[in-house]
Amino acid sequence: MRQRPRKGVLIAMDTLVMTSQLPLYAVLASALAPIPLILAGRNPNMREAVTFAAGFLKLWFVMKMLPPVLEGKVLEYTLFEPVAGLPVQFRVDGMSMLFALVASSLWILTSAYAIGYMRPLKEHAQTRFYVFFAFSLSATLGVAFAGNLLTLYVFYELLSMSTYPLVTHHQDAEARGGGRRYLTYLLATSVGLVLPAMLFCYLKSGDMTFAAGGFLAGKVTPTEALVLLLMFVFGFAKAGVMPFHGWLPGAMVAPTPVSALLHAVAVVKVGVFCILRVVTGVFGLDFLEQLDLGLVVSFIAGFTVICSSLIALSQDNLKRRLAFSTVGQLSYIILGASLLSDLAVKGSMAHIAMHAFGKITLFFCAGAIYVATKKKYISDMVGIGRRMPITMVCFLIGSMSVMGLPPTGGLISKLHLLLGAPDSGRWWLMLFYVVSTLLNGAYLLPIVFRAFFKTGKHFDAGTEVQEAPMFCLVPLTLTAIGSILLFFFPHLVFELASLMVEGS
Amino acid sequence: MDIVQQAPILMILCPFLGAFAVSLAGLIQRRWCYPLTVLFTAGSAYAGLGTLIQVLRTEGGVIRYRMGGWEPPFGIEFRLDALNAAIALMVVVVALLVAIYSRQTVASETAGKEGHFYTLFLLLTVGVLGISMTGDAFNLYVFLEISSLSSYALIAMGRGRAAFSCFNYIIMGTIGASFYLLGVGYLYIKTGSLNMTDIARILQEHGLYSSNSVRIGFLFILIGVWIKMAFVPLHRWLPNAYTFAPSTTSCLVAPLMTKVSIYVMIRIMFSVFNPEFVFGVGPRSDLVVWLAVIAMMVGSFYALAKNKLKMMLAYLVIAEVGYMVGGAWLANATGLTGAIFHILADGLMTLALFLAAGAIYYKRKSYNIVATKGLFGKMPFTMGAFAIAALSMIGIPPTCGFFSKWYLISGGIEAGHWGFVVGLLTSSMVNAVLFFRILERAYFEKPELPYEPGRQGKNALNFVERKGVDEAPLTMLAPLWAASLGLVLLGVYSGVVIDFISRYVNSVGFQ
Amino acid sequence: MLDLIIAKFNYWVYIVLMMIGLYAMIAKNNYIKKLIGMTIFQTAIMLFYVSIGAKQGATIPIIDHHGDGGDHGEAAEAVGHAVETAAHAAGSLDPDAYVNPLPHVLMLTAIVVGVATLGVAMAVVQKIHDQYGSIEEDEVLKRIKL
Amino acid sequence: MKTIGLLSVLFTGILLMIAVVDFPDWGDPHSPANSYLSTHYIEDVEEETAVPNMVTAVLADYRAFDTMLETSVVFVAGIAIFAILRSIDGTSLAGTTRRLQRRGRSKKEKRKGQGRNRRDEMVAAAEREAAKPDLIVQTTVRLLMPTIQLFALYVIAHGHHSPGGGFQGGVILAAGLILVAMSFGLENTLAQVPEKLSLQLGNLGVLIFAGTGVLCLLLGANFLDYHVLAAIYPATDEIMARSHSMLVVEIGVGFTVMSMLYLIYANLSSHGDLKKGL
Repeated sequence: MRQRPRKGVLIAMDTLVMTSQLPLYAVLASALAPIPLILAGRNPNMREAVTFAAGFLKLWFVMKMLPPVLEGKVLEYTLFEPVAGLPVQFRVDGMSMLFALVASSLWILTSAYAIGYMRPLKEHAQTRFYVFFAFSLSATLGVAFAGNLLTLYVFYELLSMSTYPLVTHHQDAEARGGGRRYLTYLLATSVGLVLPAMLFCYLKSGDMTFAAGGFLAGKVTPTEALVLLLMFVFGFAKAGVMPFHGWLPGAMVAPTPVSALLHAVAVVKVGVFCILRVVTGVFGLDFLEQLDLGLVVSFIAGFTVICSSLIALSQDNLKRRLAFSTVGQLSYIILGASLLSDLAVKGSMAHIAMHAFGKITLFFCAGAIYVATKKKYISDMVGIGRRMPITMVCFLIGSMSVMGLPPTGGLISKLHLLLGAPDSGRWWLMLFYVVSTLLNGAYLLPIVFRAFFKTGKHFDAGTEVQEAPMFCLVPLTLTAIGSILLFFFPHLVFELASLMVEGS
Repeated sequence: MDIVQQAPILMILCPFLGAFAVSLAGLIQRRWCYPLTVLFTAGSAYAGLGTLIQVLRTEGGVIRYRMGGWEPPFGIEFRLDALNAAIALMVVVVALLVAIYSRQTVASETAGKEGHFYTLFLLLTVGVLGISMTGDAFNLYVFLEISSLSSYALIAMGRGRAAFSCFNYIIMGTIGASFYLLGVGYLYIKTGSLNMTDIARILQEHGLYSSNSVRIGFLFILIGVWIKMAFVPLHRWLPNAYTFAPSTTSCLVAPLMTKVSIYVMIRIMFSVFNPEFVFGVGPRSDLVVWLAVIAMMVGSFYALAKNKLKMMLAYLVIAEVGYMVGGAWLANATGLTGAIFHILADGLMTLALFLAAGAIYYKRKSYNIVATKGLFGKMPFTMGAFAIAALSMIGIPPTCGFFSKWYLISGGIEAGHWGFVVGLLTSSMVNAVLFFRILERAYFEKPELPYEPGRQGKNALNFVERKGVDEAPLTMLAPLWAASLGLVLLGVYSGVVIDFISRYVNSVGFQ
Repeated sequence: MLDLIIAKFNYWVYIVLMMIGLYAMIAKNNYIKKLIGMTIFQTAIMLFYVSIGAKQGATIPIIDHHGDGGDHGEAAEAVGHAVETAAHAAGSLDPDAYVNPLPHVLMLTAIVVGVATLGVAMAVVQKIHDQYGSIEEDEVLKRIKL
Repeated sequence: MKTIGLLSVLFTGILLMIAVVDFPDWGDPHSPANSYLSTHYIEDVEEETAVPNMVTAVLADYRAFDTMLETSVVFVAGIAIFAILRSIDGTSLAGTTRRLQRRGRSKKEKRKGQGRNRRDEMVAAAEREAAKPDLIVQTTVRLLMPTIQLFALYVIAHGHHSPGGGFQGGVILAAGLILVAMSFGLENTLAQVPEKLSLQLGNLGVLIFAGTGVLCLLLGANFLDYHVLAAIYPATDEIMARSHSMLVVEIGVGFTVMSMLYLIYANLSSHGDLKKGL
């Protein structure tokens, strides 16, 4: 195991690490966007142009970092050093890159979608919406680029705070309840579990920089390691591991673009990303394997996978059903990580991207349906395929990706996860995946089936085609196409994922 | 005159001379008081910056200023090191911000007495500043009394129960100050000196640590400052006194008085005495830490039960005192660093919160929590700053509240005092609930004014609800935002500040 | 034991006074009585300090110019100087001949502070009386509750 | 409350008694307190400051900073009492109470109010009686006043050589004024020495003190380091400059103490409305 250099001097000697301001720019691109956004607040077109500009700027910065990262380099930038020897620092490696690419590319699409969603519905306080949207994207990228546990925690909390106004956008009683739940879960777990765990790590190891072999490896007793691991897994409640998943369905009161980006991509993925980081960077796969701690996490995640799928079956509200589906899919990723085999961890990381495209398509579709027909409940959507064929086709593609059927990207990542189980010597963990895939099918496919082949009270044979506005339709088509493209061109994703795994 | 060398005295002379200038100006034209006060506090802040820079540049990090040119044990000296240079700067910055802020509140709440108000305001600043700068134990007492007397008056100028709560404050404050004086007397009788460094030297050289009277003197000083800082169980005077004071007064008194008492405690514990004595033969240190945990709990949970915004904040001050006392008594360097950093952080946090509360009162004419309903719509800027301060109180990065908690919790873990760690985390959670309740009201509900019995009939204020945004004036918003952004900046640059503080902590000599 | 009491009687006196004052401050119901207690309390501390500075057989801390009494006639001054030179020759003034001036100075400050505090407290009591019509703590509390 | 009081008093008392045991005996000339700083003051005071009264020298020079602040404490008290008692809208608090009492009586306390009525009338009659000028008192005060003031000036000016100084003299001056106020009525006295004037004098006093210090600053020495003032006083060396400056400073203290104590009396005795004293 390579000893991790601790101070900046040593890092500079490491040829793999290069200092670069690009990560900072990428984060700032959206963090500073609120200023022009507020200034342009009275002119909607201007405002949304600003959002797009910031989005493309951000994507551009992220793309610029891609070549060096693919060469195996690590980009580093220290923001400030609040604790001596413990800076708030960006370190961009393959894993960060993967997540950052997904988040920043989907932001642009979501911005477009938001226009199509917010304007027809005449939502209030749209400027505030865009402002906090931009903030949360910055926080997401901050998490993605975080070079150590402290930075991770800082941006994790910022994300919770900046998404609160988005979740409670409607400012009614329902939003209030959902928002309260949201913050209660996230704050209680992060302050109550992650913070002490993090401090304990720091005191034990004197370091916090994510290292390929884990900076905690060999410095804590097995019992301590177990307690810490559990504190982290439950503490990052954004990952929605049961029993701390309650906030996710509650947060579905948000406008759909928020649900789509934040609760299928940014927020929840930040949760699993954090757990992945902790497993790989804090403990290290070898160390966990040595202590045989993967199994505990496997069971927690497996339980969540099955349970949430079962709950999803019984939900009639489309967004809630998708939310529970998300809970399950997140635990896929955690389960994959807990297998501690390279293959499965690679699959986990890839699944972050694959699932993001699939799930965001589904949420976009749900929103589009709401915009076009004001329907929220699945029972009201029977026959809707006649009214909105494109949307429902995309919904099908999204469903397939989530289930892991060809020709969508979901298949590839799921295959890795599935094969990871025997690879780690616990082939019977495959059962979780198999059973839940069946359950996924059971709660997603009937929606599509009924939409096309049945007639309901709202949509019968005579329904004319009337899709949602262009701004809604185009993004969801694009994400659906993206899902398919990822099936044919998954190389980039896996290259980035394996960069991280092979580093160890 | 070498202006750099004289910076420490200029820092205190600005508000001191200013007080009399304002007093005279108030006799001629009351309108001049406000700009003069701002001017003099600004001058003091400028000198404070100079002092800090001087401390940074000096070899060894200690500057001494001899009053009257007399050698220290015979004359009085100002002694500035890494510990109090930062605190003194915090004091003047707080005073400056409150001075800028005070324009409307003073004019509306203490109309006709502006001259007197600002005179007392500046003298309070002098007192607090002096406490944080002086190196003479008796001189500290004089400063303590200046600040106490002016704060009594500033508090008693309030309405309602102000006089009643002020009287309790006077009684408790006098007991506290007298106990301090008595303790200093005990040290004087055993050492024959009043200069803190000199006392420390004599105690060391003559091996006086085992003497009963020195120990009891230490205990009396400790109890004295505990009363002054409202440490549980001696906290009963504080909430009423801070609640019923005029809003400018609470803005000035709440961030400064308790924090400076904590500074005195740290100074006495580690500069006059040493850790070995304090944690060896003094009162049991874990007992004090448990008291601190109780303070956190009492403060947080009582705050939860209050429906007056200022009352709630006052109880939070008590909880925060628990943080700092606990941190200082954890008996390790990390905890002490956390406690000192928290003095700075909490000074700013309390300031921001009280400024916001004052702005809300100015516009809504009520401290009831109900009055915060719908304020995100009415006063978006005030509430935005309030939210940042609230996040800092909860301990969300990158605000400074997070980093001070970081050190305090680390200190707790290091000392193996799990009760303190759990207490701190619980108190953070309670803070979260507390502020979230207010923010939620402000965000979700329609603006509404509470029904207050005193408001009916002839006493009713002519309050007219305006439509749309009804924000506090710029002179109030600017300091409020300065304080809130200061919280973030202090968090971001906490590394630099901690570096500076640890110069002192390292000189303390923990094992 | 008796020795302890006699040799240190000044401390016993101040302790008794201080306890009386402290008790009155905490336990008395009447505000003016509390203030009287406060004054006794502070006076006790002043006594304590001043008694620290006492020296057996010493005089007040004013350098004695042997009866010239502030009269700065030349002759007197010459005598004064002569005496002083003698004193200097013997190794300066005898510190045991004068009581310690420092506690007096300190207590002058404390007295002023005491007066100021008392004055402010009296003003506050007047205000309380104006508001609630009483200076008994329990009655005031009753009126606040109403 | 009584039990808490008793317990805390007992606790404090026991602590204090424990401490007494290892205190030096009373009057011990070699106790640490009497042999360290004090020795220096006693031995060197005349050489360093040319003031034979050590208390004055320590007060106004070695620890002059303390004294300056102490003066401002008196000042704070004066301002504070004014600020607390003076009501905001200009009418006195006492007036408000009286109005409240009258209203209360007319409505609620009608039944039991009669006894009170009679008592009030008696009080009013006594007040009228007391308000009448008393010839004997006034004449005595007229005779005494110059002596009192002269003595006060002596106490201030002779503080270098005998017990005395600014505080003592100031208090005597204030006592004289208070005597006048008591015998001639507060309003009459305020007509002679108005509130505004005494406030100005109070300010002036502290400013004289602080100004001396600032002058030292301007001349390049530390605050209150009087020796540089030799440049200003005619024909003095650095030691005598200290002595002279102490006198200046003491005069400042005298001003503040006199005017502020007088103001405190005026405000306290009249409930802050400055109309009728005791």
